[in-house]
Amino acid sequence: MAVDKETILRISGVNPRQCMKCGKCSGTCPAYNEMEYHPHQFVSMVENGNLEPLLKSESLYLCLSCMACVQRCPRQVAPGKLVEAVRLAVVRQQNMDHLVPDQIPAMLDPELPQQAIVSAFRKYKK
Amino acid sequence: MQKIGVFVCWCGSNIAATVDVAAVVEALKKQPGVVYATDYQYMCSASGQNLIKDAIKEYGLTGVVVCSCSPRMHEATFRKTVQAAGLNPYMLEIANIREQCSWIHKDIKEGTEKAIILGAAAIAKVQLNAPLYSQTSPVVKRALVIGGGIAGIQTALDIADAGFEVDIVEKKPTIGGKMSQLDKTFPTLDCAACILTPKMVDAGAHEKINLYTYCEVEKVEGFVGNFSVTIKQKPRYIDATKCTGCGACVEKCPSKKTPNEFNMGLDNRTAIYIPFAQAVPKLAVIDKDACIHFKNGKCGLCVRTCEAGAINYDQTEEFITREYGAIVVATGFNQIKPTNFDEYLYNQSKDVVTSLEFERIMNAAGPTKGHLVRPSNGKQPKNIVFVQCVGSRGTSCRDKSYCSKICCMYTAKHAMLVKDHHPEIDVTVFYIDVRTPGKNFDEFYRRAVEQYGVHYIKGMVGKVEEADGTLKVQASDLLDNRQILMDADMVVLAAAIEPDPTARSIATMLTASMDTNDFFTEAHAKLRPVESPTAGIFLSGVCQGPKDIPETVAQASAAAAKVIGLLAKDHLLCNACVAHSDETLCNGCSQCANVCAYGAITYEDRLVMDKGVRETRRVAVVNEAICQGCGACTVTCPSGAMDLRGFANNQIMAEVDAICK
Amino acid sequence: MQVNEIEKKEYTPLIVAFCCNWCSYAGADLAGSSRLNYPANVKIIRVPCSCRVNPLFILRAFQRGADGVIMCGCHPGDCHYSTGNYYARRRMTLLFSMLDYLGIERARTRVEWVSAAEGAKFAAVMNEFAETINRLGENRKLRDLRCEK
Amino acid sequence: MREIKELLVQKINELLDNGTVDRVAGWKAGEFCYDAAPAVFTKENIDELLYNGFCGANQSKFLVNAATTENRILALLKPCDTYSYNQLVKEHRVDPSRVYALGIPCTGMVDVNKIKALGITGITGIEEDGENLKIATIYGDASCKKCDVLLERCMVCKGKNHVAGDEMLIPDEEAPETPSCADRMAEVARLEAMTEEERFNFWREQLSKCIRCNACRNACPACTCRTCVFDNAKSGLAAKVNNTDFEENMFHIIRAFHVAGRCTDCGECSRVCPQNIPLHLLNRKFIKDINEFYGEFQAGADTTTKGPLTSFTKEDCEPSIVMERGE
Repeated sequence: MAVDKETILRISGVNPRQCMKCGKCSGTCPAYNEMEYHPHQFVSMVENGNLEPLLKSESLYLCLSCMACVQRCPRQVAPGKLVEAVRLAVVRQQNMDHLVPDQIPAMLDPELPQQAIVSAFRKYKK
Repeated sequence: MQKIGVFVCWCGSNIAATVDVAAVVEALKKQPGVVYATDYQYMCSASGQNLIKDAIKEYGLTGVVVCSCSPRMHEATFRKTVQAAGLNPYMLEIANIREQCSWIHKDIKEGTEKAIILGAAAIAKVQLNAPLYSQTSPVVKRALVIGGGIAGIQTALDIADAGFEVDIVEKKPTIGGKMSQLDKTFPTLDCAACILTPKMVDAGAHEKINLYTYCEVEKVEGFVGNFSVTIKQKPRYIDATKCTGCGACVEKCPSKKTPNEFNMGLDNRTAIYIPFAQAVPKLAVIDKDACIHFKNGKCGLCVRTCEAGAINYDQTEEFITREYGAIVVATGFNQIKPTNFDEYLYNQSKDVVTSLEFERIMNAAGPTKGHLVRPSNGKQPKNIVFVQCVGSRGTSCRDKSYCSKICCMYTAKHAMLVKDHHPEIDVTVFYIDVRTPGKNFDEFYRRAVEQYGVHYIKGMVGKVEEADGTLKVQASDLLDNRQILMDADMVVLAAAIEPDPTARSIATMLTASMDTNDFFTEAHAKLRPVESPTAGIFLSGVCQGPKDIPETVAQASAAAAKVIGLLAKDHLLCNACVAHSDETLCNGCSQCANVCAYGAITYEDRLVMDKGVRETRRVAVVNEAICQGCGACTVTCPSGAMDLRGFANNQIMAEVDAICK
Repeated sequence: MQVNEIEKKEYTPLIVAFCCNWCSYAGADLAGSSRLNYPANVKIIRVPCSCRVNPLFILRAFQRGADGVIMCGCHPGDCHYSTGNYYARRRMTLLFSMLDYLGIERARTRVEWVSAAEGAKFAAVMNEFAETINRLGENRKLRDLRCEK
Repeated sequence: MREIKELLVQKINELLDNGTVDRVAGWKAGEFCYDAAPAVFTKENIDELLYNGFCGANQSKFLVNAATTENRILALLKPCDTYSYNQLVKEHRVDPSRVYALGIPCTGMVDVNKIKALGITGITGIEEDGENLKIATIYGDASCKKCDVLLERCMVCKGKNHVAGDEMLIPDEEAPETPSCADRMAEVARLEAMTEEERFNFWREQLSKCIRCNACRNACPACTCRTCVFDNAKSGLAAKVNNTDFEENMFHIIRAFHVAGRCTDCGECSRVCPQNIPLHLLNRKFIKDINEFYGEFQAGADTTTKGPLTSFTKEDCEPSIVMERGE
């Protein structure tokens, strides 16, 4: 796959070099245990250009986009935006092969958090 | 026409890498008045300076231009050099081709071209230089220390021991500062009070030290050697000459609901109070806002109780004006209240405390008499979590950008003290980095880990929640790559420290500069760390930047040494670059006197010979010992009678012309 | 390298910056020691205080070929001489307003307060000012034709 | 006016006779009656004193050199002249103990150029007639509306009250009303509203007329330097002529700046300019800015208040206000 670090940085607008590796993002993440790669690892792996494992990882779709990590990061690195950017990079590569809003069922489980619906749009809407 | 020598410094590769020094020498040789030009690797070295001295003698130079680093760095050095060779020190100009040329440009052609222009401007200026001579001004042999914490106390003691009078101005009712609130001190674990209170007593009893407690600096005028400071004495409503500090009034006072500042608001105090048992001076003070008498004119219990008759409700603010030769700033710090950090539940849970609050809980003289209990229920905690770097090292608006420096060590101390008293309590420290540069510091931290079994986990706490009377701490363990959710009975936040909020207004009064974090700026980051760039203003303690007690005390003594050096002189050499008025041009209009901040300009009737006429005229006269050389008067003067030596109108215009060629 | 190789090619604007010794000149030094770039056509003249800057100097710079003139001093309230920059602020406000009134491009003159700690701000200000002057091009309205080479 | 003149002569004689003063600074007719120029009179030639609608010249400046003797000199000050007088006293250029300042009323001075522009020539006298002026000429009598021919200064008169004076010829309350028929800042505002290019062209056209005769400087009551910077070889500015456009600009910018905050807006600069350059618009620009930026200020209103350029407030606007003002 031809996704490079610059693309991710451009999409996300994040500068991972600002990270001081405090791990508050992972400390705060509600989906931590579901994710193979945790928020702080996203930051470090993008910075190191180690994108292959991330692009393939299920973790991309397990992030709730709750943005708690973005809000609490003391260095304003915004790991959530990086996750989002990697996800977008994958989605864009899939050549429009993704959900459109119409495909989201009209009736949803009332227990489903609002955030998840918004997340679905974020993930699948171009 | 001057005979000018030009000396171009390589500064190793600092200049030579981006400026072709040989080309600069060649180009400047052709400038009018230049009789000699050369380059050398390090002009400021002994051999470089000798090169200048030799050339002055050999070529009979009357003016010298050194193309080197900033004049703020070595102007004084080279002035001494030319003086040693018999020239007036003010026959020197520096072209700043390092900070303002080689260091900011990468292209050698660009750098060389600019260096030549800067050199030419300096040559144009030195053409018009004239020998200048300094006046002297007497030094008032008394120092003022602003702030009575450990920094201020140490500075004052050292100055006083050298035989000079010192006044300490402290805004609180007692000296002692933050250190008086601490329990034990790292890395030796000796008790803060045991080492501080003797110094407080010494300061209070020293015949050369005068304490102005419950006072604030109101106004500062003057300049190095001759400051005039107005101090505001806030009313204590207690006659300090009568109060014995017996505390009977405190016992009787019925207003008991004011949060006790000394215990970080963890318990309450009365309206009339003595801050703490070892306070110096040990005097009661009435908190007017809490006192019943000031609310409704009744009560008066303290008056009836006080056998010494020291209570005086009619006291008002008093202003004292004194002269000082030097001023030391020791305004200290505060720990931030982490109220903006909702994720740590500081606002919601009593069991989430700052480290300074924890310090009071641990202190035998504190609100819990030293018993380690949870503020919420008074029971001993089973497990305690420490969170480091709260509000430090961040870039968002709620964070301080700097490292608060002391938190790693005091957190290790807290962890160790908890374990020492109660080995059964589980102690966990969440850290980002453990920073222990200092003598015996890393050993101290390792003892916490190895000997006391404190759990150190690398990773920041993400959030704290409260459930069923305990705190749930969620964090990541970056080394084990797992997320932790653990119970804690108490969470201690190592909140950032910040300069005292009063420092900003004091800096303005002193015209001492501050950085963006409101720490005082030092005159040179490495070589003049205890002096402010404003002459006669010195820095002691955390007001200059975060530091621990040993460093604070070291800096306090260093500042004292600088002050003693200043006060030991009877006279100071004044600035030679002062204003002067051409009496034949002066209209006597007084506009210059209106803008002079120092009152250095007076008007005299003088016999003046102008255009062949001799007449008595009212003309401006500059007191050269008082003039600081700002130049405000020179621009105000419409006739151009007022000019500034060293920065004369024609000199600056010559520089403009050279640059714009 | 030969000096005569260094010759002016196309037009590069010339900017004269008057910096007070205590704050802005030190800020410029800090920009230097932090290795923060700003254009080489910015030339600094050191004055003890912003209140030393005579309107004459500014006109003189334009006369001799400067394309932009900027004055930097301590932030109001932080003047080393207590009050110098307050006077400078009034003088420059009125002078710049007058130049504007005479139809001189107002963006050619500027005042910025730069403290000794603001090296980054100094570099940023100079970069931005140089860009503004680049956009305005050569100063023709306030130049003395005799000074043209 | 005639009654005032009679009162004035009576008062002057009284002051000369009782030894209060030994000289009088007043106006004297030149070759033509409208050429009234400042002059110093003694008992011997006091009957040559003139006071009519052409006596616009500001007396106060001449006191700088005239009021230097033991004996006091009588200064005849119109209401607006007292502002300049105060400013000079404030700057210690005139010693008030050597002057006997007599406040005299004024109902507006005329600009002879404006009368001539109406086609009235050969003027031999002038008399007020309500809102009109009766003008005697060698070709017979003519008349015109007063407000059409007033001096610029009088169009925006500061009022009938004197702000200084040892004595008033008649109390200000009883003095005749003064004219005021224009907005002082209208022309400045009009220029400000122009585009930069238009303003530049306007001033180039005006200032390029300057022949550097120095009349503006010599008449200006604020320009009292013993040696002007433009005459001082050491200042780096000295020049006898304007060699280039730049020097034309430079001379007038620096002159306006030197009197900024001190200029009372007496308008002498424009009145005496032989090239009719509206120099007062430069001074008024400074006055307008000062009033807008730092609060209303009238130079010479008293002898103690510090001027706007020798004072400040911590809350003063930043110079960037110039940039922020709309084009």
